Parts: sequence; structure tokens; C-alpha cells
Amino acid sequence: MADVRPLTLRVPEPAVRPGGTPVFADIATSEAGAVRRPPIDVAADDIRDLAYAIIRVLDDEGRAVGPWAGTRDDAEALEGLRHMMTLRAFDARMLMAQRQGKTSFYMQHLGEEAVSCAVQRALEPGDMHFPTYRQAGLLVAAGYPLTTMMNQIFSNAEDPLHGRQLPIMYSSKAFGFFSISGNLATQYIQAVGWAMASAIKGDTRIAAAWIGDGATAEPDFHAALVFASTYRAPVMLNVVNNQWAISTFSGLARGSSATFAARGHGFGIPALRVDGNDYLAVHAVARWAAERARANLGPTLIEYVTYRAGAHSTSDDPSAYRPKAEFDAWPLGDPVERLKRHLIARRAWSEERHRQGEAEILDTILAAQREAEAHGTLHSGPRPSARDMFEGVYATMPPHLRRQRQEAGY
Amino acid sequence: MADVRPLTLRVPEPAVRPGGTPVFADIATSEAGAVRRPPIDVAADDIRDLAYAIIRVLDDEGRAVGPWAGTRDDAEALEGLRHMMTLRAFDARMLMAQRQGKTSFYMQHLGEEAVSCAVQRALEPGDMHFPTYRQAGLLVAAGYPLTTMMNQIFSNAEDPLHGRQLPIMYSSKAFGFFSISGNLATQYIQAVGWAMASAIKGDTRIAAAWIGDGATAEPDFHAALVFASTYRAPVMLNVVNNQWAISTFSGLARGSSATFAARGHGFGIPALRVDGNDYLAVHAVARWAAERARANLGPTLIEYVTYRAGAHSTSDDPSAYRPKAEFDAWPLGDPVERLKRHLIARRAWSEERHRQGEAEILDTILAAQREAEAHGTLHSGPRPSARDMFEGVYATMPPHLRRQRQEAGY
Amino acid sequence: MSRRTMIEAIRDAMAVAMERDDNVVVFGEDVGYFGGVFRCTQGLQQRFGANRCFDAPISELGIVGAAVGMAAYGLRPCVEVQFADYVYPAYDQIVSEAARLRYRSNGDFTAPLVIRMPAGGGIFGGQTHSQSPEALFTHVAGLKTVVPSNPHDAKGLLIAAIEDDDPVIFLEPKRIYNGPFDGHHDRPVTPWSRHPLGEVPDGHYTVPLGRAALRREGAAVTVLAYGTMVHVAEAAAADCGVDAEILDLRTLVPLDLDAIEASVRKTGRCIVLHEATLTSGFGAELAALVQGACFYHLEAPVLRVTGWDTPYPHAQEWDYFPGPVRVARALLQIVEA
Amino acid sequence: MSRRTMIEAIRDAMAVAMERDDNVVVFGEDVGYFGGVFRCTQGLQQRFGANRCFDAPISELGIVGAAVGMAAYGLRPCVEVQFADYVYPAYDQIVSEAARLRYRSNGDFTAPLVIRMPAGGGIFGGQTHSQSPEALFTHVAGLKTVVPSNPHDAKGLLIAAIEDDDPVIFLEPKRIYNGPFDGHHDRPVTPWSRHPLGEVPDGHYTVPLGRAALRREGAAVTVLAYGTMVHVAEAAAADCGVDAEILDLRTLVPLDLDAIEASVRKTGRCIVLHEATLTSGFGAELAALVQGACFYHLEAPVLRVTGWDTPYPHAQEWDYFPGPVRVARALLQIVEA
Ligand SMILES: Cc1ncc(C[n+]2csc(CCOP(=O)(O)OP(=O)(O)O)c2C)c(N)n1
Ligand SMILES: Cc1ncc(C[n+]2csc(CCOP(=O)(O)OP(=O)(O)O)c2C)c(N)n1
Ligand SMILES: [Mg+2]
Ligand SMILES: [Mg+2]
Repeated sequence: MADVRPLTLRVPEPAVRPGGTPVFADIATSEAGAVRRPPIDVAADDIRDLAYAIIRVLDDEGRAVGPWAGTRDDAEALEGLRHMMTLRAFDARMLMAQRQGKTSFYMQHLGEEAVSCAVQRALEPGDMHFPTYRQAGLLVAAGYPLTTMMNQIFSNAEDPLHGRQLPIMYSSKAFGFFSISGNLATQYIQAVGWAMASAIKGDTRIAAAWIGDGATAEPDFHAALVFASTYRAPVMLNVVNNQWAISTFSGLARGSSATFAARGHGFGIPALRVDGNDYLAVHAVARWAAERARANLGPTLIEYVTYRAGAHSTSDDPSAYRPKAEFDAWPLGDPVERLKRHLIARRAWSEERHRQGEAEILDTILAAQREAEAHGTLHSGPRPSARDMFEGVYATMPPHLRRQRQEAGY
Repeated sequence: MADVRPLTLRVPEPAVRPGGTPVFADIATSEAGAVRRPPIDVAADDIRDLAYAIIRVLDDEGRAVGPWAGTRDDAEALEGLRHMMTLRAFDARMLMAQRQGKTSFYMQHLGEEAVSCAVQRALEPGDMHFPTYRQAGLLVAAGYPLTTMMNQIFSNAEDPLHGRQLPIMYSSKAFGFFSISGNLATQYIQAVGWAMASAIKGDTRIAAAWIGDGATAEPDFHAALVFASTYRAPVMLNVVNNQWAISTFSGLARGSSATFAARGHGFGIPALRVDGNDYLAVHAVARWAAERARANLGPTLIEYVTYRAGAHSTSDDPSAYRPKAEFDAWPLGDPVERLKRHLIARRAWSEERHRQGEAEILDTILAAQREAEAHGTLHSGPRPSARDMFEGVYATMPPHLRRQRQEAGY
Repeated sequence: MSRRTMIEAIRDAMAVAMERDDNVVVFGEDVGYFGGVFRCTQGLQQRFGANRCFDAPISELGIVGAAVGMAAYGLRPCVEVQFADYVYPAYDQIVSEAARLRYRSNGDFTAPLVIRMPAGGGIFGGQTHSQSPEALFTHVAGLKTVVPSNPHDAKGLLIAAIEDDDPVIFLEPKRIYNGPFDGHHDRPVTPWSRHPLGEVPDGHYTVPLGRAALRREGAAVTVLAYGTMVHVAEAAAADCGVDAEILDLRTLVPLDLDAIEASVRKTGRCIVLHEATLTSGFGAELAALVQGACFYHLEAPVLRVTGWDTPYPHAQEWDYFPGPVRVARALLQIVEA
Repeated sequence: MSRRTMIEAIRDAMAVAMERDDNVVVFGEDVGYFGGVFRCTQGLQQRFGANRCFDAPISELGIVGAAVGMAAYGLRPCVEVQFADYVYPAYDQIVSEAARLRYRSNGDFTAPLVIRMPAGGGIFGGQTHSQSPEALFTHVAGLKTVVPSNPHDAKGLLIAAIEDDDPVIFLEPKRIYNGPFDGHHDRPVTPWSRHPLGEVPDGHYTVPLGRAALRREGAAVTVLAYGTMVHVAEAAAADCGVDAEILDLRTLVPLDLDAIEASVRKTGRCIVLHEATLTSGFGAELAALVQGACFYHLEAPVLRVTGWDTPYPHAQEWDYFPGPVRVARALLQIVEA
């Protein structure tokens, strides 16, 4: 053993840090339209290569090309554009509201609006999403009232969760949106359990699990893959790879694997990788997975390749850990711009209508905000009652909690 | 959606249950010698097929064939045979001792002796195993005193762990054997941590993690793959697939994947699958992984395909959940028989010397047992002191524990 | 009415609940085809199908996490964790998810599920088959915690737990699965068939969560116990002749504080028993509550007789277990205080 | 000697420990290049290299599990869990592994590691950025649990914890990272630079584990507190004029029972404070111990002023937090009892 050299620890680092020139050499983009579309009953083993490709529909000229094109007509694509624009404008207003002290905390979607907005349209009413904090597009695209979202963001008297939960940690059974947990990844296995329940009951509804690239390292991700693989649960397993997990780049969680989609392979779960900034590709891929699930063919793992253009949250300043201009170098562009160009190319939209649309959307949001603020914001105006803090811990309040509420004076 | 049919839950079941005729249709055995032996610096992606093959060295006539043959000469193979025979005889005696009430509990290795005995010889002194309860072959092959093992099994006055730990949950730093945990899988990520520490210190020692097929469903398995993949830790990740996890067949944990080795793929970890009842193949594969780790090339995942011929533990009766004659139908045979035939074929051994060897080994074990029993057994003779129960909770006994010990009268 | 062991009573509770409500499903490690390592689910798969009772991969996290999702869907999962010592991988799903789902979603989603687990020592199970982790659950708002001490209660409490709309931790003292073990480990084992509480009504009934049961009326001291320790308390009182009033708490959260207060006010003395380690055990809460509620009635400090602050040792099991000798000593001590 | 915030003191403790001992390594989520979301590890990677201070994937289980393996190898890992609310995925590795490794291997392997985590509320963090889970650790034999209340102690205790041969849970009350917050949330924030305990010695020193500190001498009632609640107690005493003796426990296990007993015997009254939920909180253990050890000296029941038995709400944070008004009320109540 004399010639054995000392071991060393590899600590993965992103290609560039602040001050450097942004590069994305490891995002090997496929040509739009180049990746095949297998039948939904394909064997997982026969599409292993798809976990290393990137399914794209929109080409550089804004044309929708290839076998994955065609799941949305122009009217539907326009609706998608409006959803993404709404989400972006909503985020901008709420970021401002946070800076104004009207809420404690906010998390935005900048750059990754296509993912949640398009997937929402690929599922059916009654299906259940188990989202993270970065899928408010699911609510927006489902038509959930913006005012209600804001009521929660402002923790005001009309907050549907009565001030108990953090802003943006929405919950709406009626809109197929499971209560967001502040704990990463926990909802992933719950989605599989929900899907198993649907199968147990002979229902036709399916579930969608959501997780970020960083959170795939959590144990619940594994449990979900095991259970989905074993019971062939009717669930979409979505991984939103937006390149960052607060300050750590996606290579830290990904490790020696080239992609997150590949995580499915060891479980015999078909895996696809898609351009997450391509609304049409996201929709097509999600629709494929939803059809699979609903046909009782089991789970599909989908990696959405996108980029978190904004800060992680209002508590974060990304300039401390990544180059400022990184989003400009991002090879997959801006989802709003890309869908807009597509619609303009198809003469279903124009620059002018776009500006007009932005203005209309802003008006809607401002109106919603006025309405919400009338019910109060975090530090001013009406607020949820302290009495309510004691409610909902149990279905019926047990004696010890009643005593405590009395002691508290409510 | 009118034509959508009700979903159904798939609950995997083994091909046969008690009363049925044993089959192992899903164990697709490769020909001995047929699987290629890549260089240790091969890219994980280039050997994906090896996770679906079975590396075998010993053919049906007992010849050692193919590129994986040759890591053990006859003397070493004989030594291996002796280790396996010792472990088997030790198990038989201790099972009897348990029935006689000399210990509370025992777990045997019948049918899978090759795995731990051969892997032990592929590593170096100073390396550290993080075993489960079914790798006592690591101690036997390392020359750990049988009497000491029995002292612990009998929880007697000489029990190295002072009666605190269950029988068979051994610990020996000196013999490279990490303290066994009764909790499944926890040691898997610890092995990765130990290996990372070795790399941090510029050491040359490597770690070996051990887990059963069933326990791969536990979260620690995932954490280990993530960390090993990210930090490229010098660790062997061993999965002993002995087909059963108490009453559940390996298909329950494996789910829709064909193998456990494939679990490595999503992490870019090279994965091999080996005939676990072929001592020479096990050794060769483990040596390959150990060389990789020591050359700073990172982790290897190895699935050992074997069969748990005995009961799960002395608390278990497998006839309730699997056909009695299943082991007879097991396509990979008996590891002791197979290595014996090989050595006889090479004229390095004979039936007569084998019988003689068995008798010698039994004598050694009986002598060890007499010595151990002189120090007591669980319910008779000298035993660890109650006073000792309070020791070792902390490095120094804190005041509250001292008070409790006094209260207990010690 | 029929005589049943605690295992049979628990099995019966699940069968009754599954029969009455299609939404009740049972799963866990080895619980399907095999019927559980303690046989508590034996026959359920045959009777209700693999759709309703099935084996799970070895992942307590997965089992509880999936159960939370199922409960959110509308099922009532009753899952088994093979030993309470193995519940920790599921702890996050219990604490962060099941316990808080109703609260954080304002009732939009709920988690009516039961997590059954064999707990406690006395079977030479060493540190990984002997733990009593109840205090790790009683600290968590949103959970209920139940520990039955006999077949009659086990069945009634388990049915109540399954029908409850909140997550319930159901700890089954495995040492009394087959008989009312009183801590005299050197004496022959009594079977449940010779104990009045081994009489178990057929069919559906519940023992409501949150009500203690008086096991022995007495005037000298109140003993608060649950699970196996109820029987140890009875044996100790008999052994030393102290006229103890023994309350079987049955449910730790919600707790029957009224019954506790009434008894301690009467006796003026209180001993708290559990097998778990002393520090921050549930006995601490009981002692704190009793001294708070009955301060002016107490003639002696509340005493705790519990497991020591060490892991559960294997060979020294009977030195660790708070048996009738230690309890009797405490009874004599407190009545003289 | 220099003035430091608690964040700076904690960072300094790690730097000192890493400087003195090559075996000390620091890792966790975002702690490497970025220096931690609370900046506690800022500069350590630059100074000691990525080999000694590095980012970890988002897996608390993996972080603690790897740390156990490293500790068994011979390192002294000091890892960060980003919020105490996120420690549960690592709970099994802490309880079943780190805590029992020495015991179960009879000292053959040990787990000298420190798990740092920001805890407590007061930052509008809601139920997932506000928890105080100390009681979930104090119940576990083999663990030590530390909660500093100021920069001076934080540094000395953290160095002691890193040098300790057993696993230490190190809970950092995040609300006092930047100043001695006393619960008067409507008043301007005081920085540590204006507090005497913001004076932090340079270089190496330790504050030994297991010793409480007297923060205020008094005759009327003993207040047992730790972390943020020490400052709340001081404010409450000042507000209501009760002559309270305030003990800052600093270490919960091992506990300085001698100091507690001495004080309660003197004052005859005792109030216990914490932010965690009431039931089975560490206050239960303190109340149980105090009534047990000082029964004949107590003139009133031990009172607990704690968080309510609910998840930590977001908007009602100040209704939940046991602030100076509630504490003052309890002080007045107990001295009149
Ligand atoms: C269990 C747990 N650990 C840590 C955190 C703190 N945390 C919140 S978000 C985050 C990063 C998540 O990154 P990723 O999964 O990639 O999602 P993204 O924010 O990029 O959408 C971390 C570490 C948490 N919320 N829960
Ligand atoms: C965390 C945990 N859960 C459950 C158990 C109970 N248990 C002990 S062994 C076992 C089966 C393990 O099967 P496998 O991993 O295949 O190993 P094998 O026994 O076949 O060697 C189970 C479920 C445990 N010890 N730890
Ligand atoms: Mg991300
Ligand atoms: Mg197995």
C-alpha cells in the first residue's frame, strides 16, 4: 500500500462566483423539436436517454416544433401568457408590499413562471397538487382569487388561514392546492399517499408532487420514489431545477449525476427532462405524465430546467453568491418573452396588445390589493384575532387548551 | 374524461407463497465469466448495463472463469472456505444456545456467508465497515475471537459491551467493525461520513457501508447516496439482497426497478451486481470497488444477490410467508458448497479434508463456547453489573445520573 | 363478550373499524400477508383485501408520510410502526405535518390517522426494542397520545382513535400483549383470560380519549400510571399494603386532569410512574401539573418512579425496569413523608 | 476583549476551535461559501478551506448522519441545522445514533459533535421558523443541551461544546442574535454593544457546561430561564418591581440543580419560563425537580409561563410569545400567593 496517495474531499463548486463571467456550460440544450415523444405506456428502460435530453417545443424563432408541439391552441397559449404575466406582476407588487412592511416575507417566481402555470393546465379539476412555496402559478392559473392570496400575504382579518400560517404558504382544497409546508420535501411523499388513496378508492383523480432541486436531497424525496415505484401510484413527480437552492448551486444536490431526472432510473420510474422556460413544452410533458398516471400506468418523474432569476426570498441577497448578470447568460431565456414571441409569430398577439395586457393585469392586481388592504396588513388595520390562535389545533378544543385560552384572556 | 377507468393500487406480491412451488424466474443469472471487468476509472454511465447483469466467477463445474477470476489464490480461497464454514458452524451452535435459553436472541447468516467473509478480505486493516446484524463474517474473517463474540451473545461478565447491547450487535474498532445499530440503515450515511473524514484528513483508509434489500427503502440510504455522490466519498456501498426482509420479498422494496444496483444510476455512482453466493466473484467485485475508492475515484454501489436460507431471527418462522423448499430452488446454490467444489476441482481440497475441517472447526467453536460459558450466560452465572448500566452514557457521569445510580443502590 | 389477549383486542378493533368504514386502511412493515411481527393485523388482508391492508417498504417516513397524504384525501389510515424505537425516521412527518396540518390550513386539510406502535421493555429487547417515547409526542401540539393497559381498553381506545378526526399516537405496551405483567419477572406469566379486563365486548364500542380509569380506590396516595405500569402499581400496592389509589391515565393528551386533581386532593400524596427515562419524561408534566393544581393539598412532594436516564440496557433489563420493588419502596416512603 | 453580537461570538468560537484543533470541521446548508443564512460561519471557508468548512446538500439527516460517521473517525464536527424547526429529519440520527453510540459500543466509538441551530420566535417566522424544541432533546439520555443567552456565554459555551466528548445540541435563540431582546417588541431594538455581556474575550475560553449563571439577585422569587427568556425575565422584574432572583440556566442537560435548589430554598417561590409549548416542555422537568427538591421550602406552587400548546402562529406572534407582561403578571401573582 506504500504507493497509495492521500485521499481528498471533493466539494462541488459552481463554475462562477460573484465577479466572474456567468457560464452555463453544463446545460446541454437539445434542439427544439429534437426529442422524441414516446407512447405513454413506454417502458421506463426504453426512455432512459430522455432523462439526459431537454424536451423543447419553442425554437429560437418562436415556432412550436416537433412531436411535443400541439397540446395548446393559440387561445390556450394566450391564456397561459396571461397567467404568467399575472404571476410576474403579482410578485412585483407583493415584493414592494413586503418592502413597505405590509407583510413579513415574500417569495417570487421570476423566470420560472412557465412551470407552475403550464402544469396547472395539464391536470384536471379534482386532481391535487402538493406544491412548494414557488408554485403560486398553480393558483393563478386555476383562477384562485388574487385578493384571497393577498389577504393571506397581509395576514389580515380576511386571511383564509387566520394569520396562523406564513404569507404565501397557501392552502386550497377547492383549487387542488395542498397546504404548503415550510418544511422542504415533506409534501412529496404525501402526494404519493394521496395518489395511492385515489387508487385504493378506484377514483380517477391523480396527484402532483412538487420539489426543488436542492430539496431532492431530503429523505422524503426517496420515500416518495420508493412508494411510487412499489405501488405504481398515479402521481406526477415534479422536480423544479431552478439551478439554485438559496446559495448553493444545483450541482451540490445533484452530485455526480448529470441530471435530476436520472434519479428516477433506479426506481424504474420513467423520467423526462424539459425546458422549464418553454410554456408549451412544459404543458406537453405534464400532459403526457398526467395521461400516464390516469391510465393507471404509474408515476413519471419530470425535471423542469429553469432558472431562479430573483432572490431566494425577501430575506436573501443573491449577489453574495452568484454573478449579478447570470440570468442574462441563461440559455433558456425568459418564459414570458418566449411565449409572447411565439404568439406574435403566429399573429395571435402583438407588442401593443402585450403592453395593453400588462396594464390591464396591473389594474386587476392593484384593485385586488386595494380590496385586500382594506382588510388590513400585517402591522396595521384589522387582523386575525388572538383567540383564533387557539382554534384548529384539534377538531374540538381539548380542556387544557381551553384553560390556556382563558388564561390568555380570550 | 368519461372514458377514464378507475385507478387501482398495485401491491407487489412474491411469485409464490407457502404451499406453492418455489420459482426464481426474475433472477436472470448471467453465465459465469460472461460479464466484462471495466477499468476502475470507468465512467458510471459506461457500465450501466452491469447493474442489470450478475457478475459470476465460479461456473457449474466449480471452475473460476472470466475477467473477474484470479483475485484469490488457492490458499486464500481455502482460508475463505474456512471462514464461511466457521461462521456457519458458529451460527448453528448459537442458534442452539438461544433455544437453550443462554441468550435472548440470535440472527444467522445461513446461505449468505460468502458476502461478508469475502468482502472482509478485499479491504485493508484500518478500513472501517459499518455493518448490519448479518455481517458477522466480517469479524470471523478478520480473526476476531469467537469467545468474545459469544461473551456478548451470552451477555456474561466478560461481555465487551457490558450487557448493554443486544447479543450479536457487536462493535470492534480494532477489527474495523463499527458498532451495529438495531435501527436499520442509519449506519449507511455514517459510513459515508467516516469516508469523508478520511478524505478530509488526507488519509488512505476507506469505509464500507452495509444494508439489506429491505432497508434500502429507509431515508438514510438516500442520504448516503446523495453525500457519496456529491463529495465523491471513498466508500463501498454494499446492498445485500437476500430476497427477504422478514416476511416481505425483495420486490416490495425494489418496486418497479429490476435491481437494487440500479439505485446508483440516478446519482452517477458506478453500480455492480454480483453473485453473492460466489465467494470469488464477491471478492473480486469488492476489491474492484475498494481500489476505486482508494484511488480517490469515489463510491461504488454493489448489489450482492444471495438468499436468506434461515429464519430472519430466532423470533421468526419463515414457513408462514414463503415455501419451505425455496432455498432448494434458489439458482445460485450454496456458497460453501460452491467454493468447496472449486477447491476440490483444483485438487486443493477433498471431501475428506472438508469433513475433517468441519470437525476441527466445531472443536474450536465448542472450546470457545466452553470458555465463554464459564463467564456466564444470560440467565445463569456471572453477569454484567447493574452499576455498569449507568456508565458510558456520557464521557463523565453527570450529577443527575450519579444521583440515580445512588438511588438504585449502586 | 369474549376473552381476548391485547393482540386479539387490537386486531378486533381494526377489523371492526374497517368493517364499518371503507376509508379505514391498515398498512406497515410486515402487516399485510404475514399479519405483523406481533400478529396484530393477522387475517385483515385476507378479510379486507390487499387494497385495505398491505405491506409497506421499510420506511417509517414513507409509511407516515403516505398516511398523511391518504388522510388528506379522505381515508383514515391506521398504520403500524414495528417498534416505537423505529418511529424517529417518521418524526418529522408526525411533528411537522400530521400534527399541524389542520392548524396551518385552517381545517382545509386534516390528518385523521392513527400510528400504532409496540412500546416498552420487559422482553429483553435491549435499547432498540424497549423504548417508551410518549413524551416526545405529548410535547407536540396537535397530537393525541394514548397508552392502553388492557384488552378491553385497547379495543375501545383504538376504535376511538381511528374514529377521531386528529392524528393519534397509539402506544401498545408489548410486555402486556399476552398478559397483565406486573413486573414480577421471576413469577409465572398470567394470561389475559384470567383478568377481568381481558373480557372484551364483541363488535363496536369506544373508550373515549381523555378519560382516566380508576383501577384501585385508596386513601393514602394517588398513583398515576399508564400501560404496563398500571399493573406494576397494583402489584406494588398489594406487596407493601399501602392503600394506594391507582389511576390508569389511558390518554396522556388530552389528559383527564379533573380525575387526577380529585384524587390527589383526596389523598394528599402523589406518585407518578413510567418506564421511559426520567428527565423530561411525561412524569415531569404530571408532577408539574399536580403540584400546580393541588399545591395546598399536597403533604409530600410528588415522587417519580421511572426508568433511569440511560438507554434501555439488555442484560440489566430488570435493573432498569421500574418494578414493584421500587414502586413499593416509593409508596412506603411517601406515606411516611 | 471586544464587543460582539451573538452571531460574531458564535463565529469566533468556531474559528478559535478550528484554529486549535484540525479535527474540528463545520458544515451545513449554505454555511460554506455563503457563510450561513444568519452569517454565523461567514469567512470560515475562506480562512480554513473548503475541506474544513463546506456546504451540504439539503438533508439534515445526511448532515447529522455524516457527522456521526466523522466523529466516529475522530473528527469533531460542528454542524448547523438552518432552523431548529428543520431538525426532525435528523432526529433519528441524533436520538438513536449520536446519543447512544458511546453507550452501546462501551466507548469503542464516540460521537463528539455539536449541532447548532437557531431556535425560538420573535421574527415573524411562523410555525416553521420559530420553534424551541429543547425538551425533545433533554429527554434523550446521552445528549447535552445548551441554550446561551448572550454573546459572552455563546462563545464560551460553544467552545466547551465543541471540546466536549459527547454530542451537544446547541440552540441559538435567533431573536437575540443582534441584541438582548426583552420581549418589548414595540420598543426600539438594543444592540449587544450596549450590554455588558456583549463584551467577549478574544481567543480561547470556555463557559463550562452544567453551570447556571445568576443574572439578578433577589429575595422574592426565583425565576428559571434560558435564552431569550432571560432578558424577558429581567424586563418583567424591572417592569413590575418584584425582587426576582433570575437564574440563566445556560445548560439544560446537565442541569445546575445545586444553583436552582439554593435559590429556591432562599426565595421559597419559583417561576419557570420558556418559549416552547407548555405540555411536556422543559419547564415541566424544572417544576418537577423544584417541587421535589424544595417542597418544604415552597410557599406557592411553581408557576410556568411558556408558549401556548399551539403551533407558533404568524400574525399572532406576540400573543403567543410569553412576553414581559405575562411574566410580570406571574411574578406579581406568585409573590402574593
Ligand atoms: C427541512 C428544511 N430544511 C431547510 C429549509 C430551509 N430552506 C428553505 S428553502 C431552501 C432552499 C431550497 O432550494 P430548492 O429545493 O432548490 O427550491 P427553490 O428555493 O430553489 O425553489 C432551504 C434550505 C427548510 N425550509 N426545510
Ligand atoms: C428503523 C427500523 N425499522 C424496522 C426495523 C425492524 N426490522 C428489523 S430487521 C427488518 C428487515 C430487514 O430486512 P433487510 O434489510 O432485507 O435485511 P435482512 O434481514 O434481510 O438481512 C426489519 C423490518 C428496524 N430494525 N429498524
Ligand atoms: Mg432550486
Ligand atoms: Mg433482506
